[in-house]
Amino acid sequence: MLHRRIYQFFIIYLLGLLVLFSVKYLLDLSDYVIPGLEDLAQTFRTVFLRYVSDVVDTISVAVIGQVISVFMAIVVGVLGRQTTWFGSFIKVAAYNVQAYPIVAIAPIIFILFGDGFLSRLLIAAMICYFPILLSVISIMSEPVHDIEHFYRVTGRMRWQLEVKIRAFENLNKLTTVISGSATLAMAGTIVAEFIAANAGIGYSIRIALYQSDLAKILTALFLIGITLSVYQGLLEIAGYLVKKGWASH
Amino acid sequence: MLHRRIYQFFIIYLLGLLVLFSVKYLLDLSDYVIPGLEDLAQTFRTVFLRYVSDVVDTISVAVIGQVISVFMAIVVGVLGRQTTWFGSFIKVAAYNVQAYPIVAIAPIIFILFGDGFLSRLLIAAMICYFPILLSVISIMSEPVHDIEHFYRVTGRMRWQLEVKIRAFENLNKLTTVISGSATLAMAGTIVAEFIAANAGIGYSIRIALYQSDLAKILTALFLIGITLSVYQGLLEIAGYLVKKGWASH
Amino acid sequence: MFLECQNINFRYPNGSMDVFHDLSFQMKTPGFHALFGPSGVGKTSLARIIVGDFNDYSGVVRSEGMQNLLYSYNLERLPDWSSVGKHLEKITPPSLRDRKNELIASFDMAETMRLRFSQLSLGQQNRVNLIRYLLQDFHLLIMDESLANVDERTREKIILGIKDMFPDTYFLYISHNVIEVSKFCREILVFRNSLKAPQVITVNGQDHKLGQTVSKDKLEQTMLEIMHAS
Amino acid sequence: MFLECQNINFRYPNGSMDVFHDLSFQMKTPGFHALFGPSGVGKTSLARIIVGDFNDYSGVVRSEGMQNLLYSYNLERLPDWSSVGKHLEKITPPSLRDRKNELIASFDMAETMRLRFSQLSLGQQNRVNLIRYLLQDFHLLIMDESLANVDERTREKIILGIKDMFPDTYFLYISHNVIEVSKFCREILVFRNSLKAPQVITVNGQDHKLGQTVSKDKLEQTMLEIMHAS
Amino acid sequence: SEASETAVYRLKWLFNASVIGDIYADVHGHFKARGLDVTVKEGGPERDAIRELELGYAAFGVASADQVIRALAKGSPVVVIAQLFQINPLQWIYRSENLDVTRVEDLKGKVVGITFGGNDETIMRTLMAKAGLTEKDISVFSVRYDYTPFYQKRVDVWPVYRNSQAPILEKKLGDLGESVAYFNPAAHGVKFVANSVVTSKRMMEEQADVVKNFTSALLQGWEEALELENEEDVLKTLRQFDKDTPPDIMRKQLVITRSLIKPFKDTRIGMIDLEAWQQTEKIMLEQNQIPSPVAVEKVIRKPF
Ligand SMILES: Nc1ncnc2c1ncn2[C@@H]1O[C@H](COP(=O)(O)OP(=O)(O)OP(=O)(O)O)[C@@H](O)[C@H]1O
Ligand SMILES: Nc1ncnc2c1ncn2[C@@H]1O[C@H](COP(=O)(O)OP(=O)(O)OP(=O)(O)O)[C@@H](O)[C@H]1O
Ligand SMILES: [Mg+2]
Ligand SMILES: [Mg+2]
Repeated sequence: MLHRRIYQFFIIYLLGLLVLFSVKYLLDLSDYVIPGLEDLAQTFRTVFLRYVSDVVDTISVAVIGQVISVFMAIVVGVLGRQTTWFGSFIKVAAYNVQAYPIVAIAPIIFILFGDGFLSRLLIAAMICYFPILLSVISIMSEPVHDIEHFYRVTGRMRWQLEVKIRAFENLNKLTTVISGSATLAMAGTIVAEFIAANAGIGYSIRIALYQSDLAKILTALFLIGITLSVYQGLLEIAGYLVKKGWASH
Repeated sequence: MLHRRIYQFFIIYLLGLLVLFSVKYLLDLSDYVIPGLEDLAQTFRTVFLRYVSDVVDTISVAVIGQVISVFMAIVVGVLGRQTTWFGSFIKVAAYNVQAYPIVAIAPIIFILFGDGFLSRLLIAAMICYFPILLSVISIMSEPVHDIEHFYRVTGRMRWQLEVKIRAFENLNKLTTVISGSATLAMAGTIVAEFIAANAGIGYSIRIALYQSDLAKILTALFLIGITLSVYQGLLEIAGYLVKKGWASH
Repeated sequence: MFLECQNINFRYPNGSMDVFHDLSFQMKTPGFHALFGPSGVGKTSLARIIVGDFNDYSGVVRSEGMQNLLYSYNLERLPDWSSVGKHLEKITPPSLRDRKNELIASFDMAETMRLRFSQLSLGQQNRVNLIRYLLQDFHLLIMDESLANVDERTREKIILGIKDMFPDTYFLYISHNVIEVSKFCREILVFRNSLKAPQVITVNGQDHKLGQTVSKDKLEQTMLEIMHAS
Repeated sequence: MFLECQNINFRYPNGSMDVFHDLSFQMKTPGFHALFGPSGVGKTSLARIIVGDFNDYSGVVRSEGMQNLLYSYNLERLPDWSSVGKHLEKITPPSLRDRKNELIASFDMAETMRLRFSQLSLGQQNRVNLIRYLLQDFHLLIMDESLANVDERTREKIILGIKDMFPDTYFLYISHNVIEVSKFCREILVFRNSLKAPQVITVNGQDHKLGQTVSKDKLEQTMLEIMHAS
Repeated sequence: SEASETAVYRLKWLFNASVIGDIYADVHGHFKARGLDVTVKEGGPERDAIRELELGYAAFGVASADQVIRALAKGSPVVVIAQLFQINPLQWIYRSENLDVTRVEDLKGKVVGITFGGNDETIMRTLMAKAGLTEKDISVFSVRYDYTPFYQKRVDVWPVYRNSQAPILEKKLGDLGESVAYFNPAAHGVKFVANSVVTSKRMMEEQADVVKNFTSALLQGWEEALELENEEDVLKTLRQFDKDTPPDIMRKQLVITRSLIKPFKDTRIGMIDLEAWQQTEKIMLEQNQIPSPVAVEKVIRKPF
């Protein structure tokens, strides 16, 4: 499963390069628009080690960001699952946070939280949490009648139990979405670094962009992709284990 | 439902302002850091009309972007639902697209698609599609045994039917996610405008940021929020009608 | 303690025909009663009207002295995250521990307690679901085909056990088995289609109890009465 | 055309006891046959082994001359996006149009055709599901409690109808009703628990058909045989 | 003394040659020598030193003149204590083979890159107004951060920072045999002040000596960083902070930075060009970027 993900990523990356190089040669674009293969290889060798450590830095923040996001999404999803005034209010609030482009509220975040680790983490989590939230809300607001009936009519239904039942019945969906959201945590962290940090691959990408160095960006994309494939694969394995552990004995 | 969303948005926005103003008066900050009420009102009056037309511009792109996203997500989700090599390949590809911060691949997009409407739409759709995709994949890869059994054992199962069954059984979840993704389409469009466009509210936000004009940004956020609440509310109503129309006679 | 329905009229919001037309009946003594009638006649609908699941009917449903009316049906499931034994433990008040073990034994379910719900056969699922309802505090329990997928011998044992353990409680047993209904139930509400008046006719059953013998003749007479009623 | 199982041994991957131990039987003539036995004994499991749903059993399942083995069960649902009538239309080959109408009539389902599946009563759901299987091309159809929630009178009509329409096909009917099984089935595989050998005993039923009369004595004898077997 | 004052110094942009003096002062202990414990923090597009001054996240910072003037217009208690760039590094690059912009009028009919909302827009508009050009005379291209449109020759003149991006572009084009030239607004009478060092009024009043010590340490750092004989050492220092710029480019960046910060031998680094500040304010007023005059000269504290 894991190594399949990795070599599939290789195929995709190579396909991407192929498209770029085709465009380059078809339109006869110069090396400064799209770098040549040699240039790319050269850049790759030069920045490889440094970028690897940047990506490691980024992924560690992403992991924390994802944990926070999942937590936030579950809290908000559980609160917002009800069709009550309060539930809908929470939902409107949660949706609004997402609607604002992060760059627009970044100044406000910096004002309120300073420019430390906290702001960065918050930005990463804000980008990542929403898709999980959508799924959590959609799952949490749909009753599983055949199971819930008993608890409801006997007055045993507590919100914890309701959440547990719906989560369990949709375990596959939840694990798919949560492991899929790794991607968003990574993207979120990179954006946060891009805006605010002075470390991580997002920061390196900003510099490369600033220097208009597409070869460096392609290298960064390669490293991000491969790291993510591994992380994603590991999460899927973890999700599989959770399902196995919870669902059967 | 719709007007509830709107006044709930007002409450949230006012709460946000309250926090900002509290910070302002507690720390005795100048209008430059956090604009005063007067300044805000003044800015509001000045830019209101212009920003309204910007937001209208943005939302119309967002609507198209969302339609494309939903379409993309469904296509990819349907292809990626299988546990085959191809399914997993599609998934890896789809996930990778998302992992890369849009700013990093924007130059490549501009090279491939020029910097007109198409690139903007693509960027908006790329930001919006992923969360829908996650839900679609998670729904599409889970069989509904009690319904599918018959079609499977009688050799009548086609992928269209499988997709139809799973979509129908999860109609609530799908409509929640799709109408929720309006938010993402809006955010995606604003980001695209921020990066690339010279129209739309994202573009206006960029200028306001250059000028460190928080009052303008707050005005923009207000208009974005209220427009989104309306759009979101309309989508929910549409979702409700779809459910009613498809599910009962 | 009694249960009474007066002139119930009911139609599903999107249905085209009345399910009930001026349906009335009374049930004044506790015991094991039945709802009987052809498939589609409205047994489930009436059950849900009685427990208050629907409220767009006209007429009066009165239940005096009954606070807890429970409705159980055969498609219910237990969550699969722990064994059915653990689930039963969890929903059993401490004072009913012994009752729980008694029920498990009388339902022939001792061996399946360590399994999860999804690992049970259909009839086992039916039984474990019914057990948990019997461990609740109730004055009336409606069993909507709750034992439909259990074999006859076990079913008999279960019904006799329940009657023995809960002599003063109301049960409404929905089943398609005439013999069973005639043999074990006290009053049998026989449903006819909504065009006939009255829509239900009450037939007295044999109310067979543990340790008694049943008169074959009387049983056949009850069955005949039911046949005629419907 | 025949169906045979030889020395089937089977245990669920996470089960602790064998469901089948050296189970063998043969079924050489087409007709309406039954699987009978207490709840939890393994009827459903055997059915699914026969149609090939499981493959971690030992022993041999042979079905000569039977290409299409279908398994249907009582919890199946039809999609709710159109009326059950439309669904039936859709899955009926043009050549079987008349058969479809015949079935709908014989199943007493004409009036419910314009409803959606979720608007049907349980017994109606059972029936419409069975109808669609009968419109398929099959040599063996297993009906796992497919009529469990239908009233006896309708059930009888249905069974007689099926036997009349499909004289040369194999049916395996899973039911908990001794009388019914004894009366309508040709061969009855009576299951005993996996510690007894042989695990199944074949009892011949009365194989009652449309227009025939049943001898009460013979029926009782069959029922007795079944009781003794299990 | 041992009891050192801690202070955060927030830069405007990323670590690169254009902030070498700031880094140099830190690395070579000029702050420490004056009893200050200064943390130099990178800037970025989303950073605003003036806000941080007010919020107390920073004690000193770098801000562009238009930022300062805007902040003043909104009542921010900001004070300018030194002007780093004597010549605004924001200029327009163009390919010199088929274009020669000696007068503003030469832009007529050309595709001109402008960052809407950015300083370059303000400057270009001022230039055009001076030369009597209107929007109809040129075609404006909305600039974003990547240079592809310029590479692809879809845009004729493109705004760049002369001392950071320009050498990179120049090299890229040079590799393929293309030569470039720059259009410098200052040469056409528009002096729009760029980066300067700022602090808060409160710092000025309550910790005047800290401000004084900071300023002199910083300017010493800049002086030394731009000394020709220190060049190798300076580049070495810079490489520790900026790992992405190739050495040859970095050297060019340094040379250009020197020419913008210390254009003449006798320029004292940090010197404030009051007239340029006033012109900047006037331009902003004319373009309605501020509602009324702010009298920028009142908040300027000459460093010496
Ligand atoms: N949601 C619904 N909408 C419309 N009609 C319905 C709905 N549910 C049930 N009906 C109809 O109401 C009638 C009574 O249904 P009900 O389920 O009460 O029957 P029942 O007596 O319980 O039958 P069974 O023995 O088959 O379970 C049926 O004819 C059915 O078609
Ligand atoms: N997935 C499973 N895992 C473990 N054990 C199982 C599983 N499914 C069924 N069993 C066990 O296997 C035995 C046979 O089950 P099966 O469903 O075949 O019984 P059945 O004869 O169909 O009973 P019923 O009449 O109640 O439907 C039961 O004792 C059951 O507990
Ligand atoms: Mg019913
Ligand atoms: Mg079974």
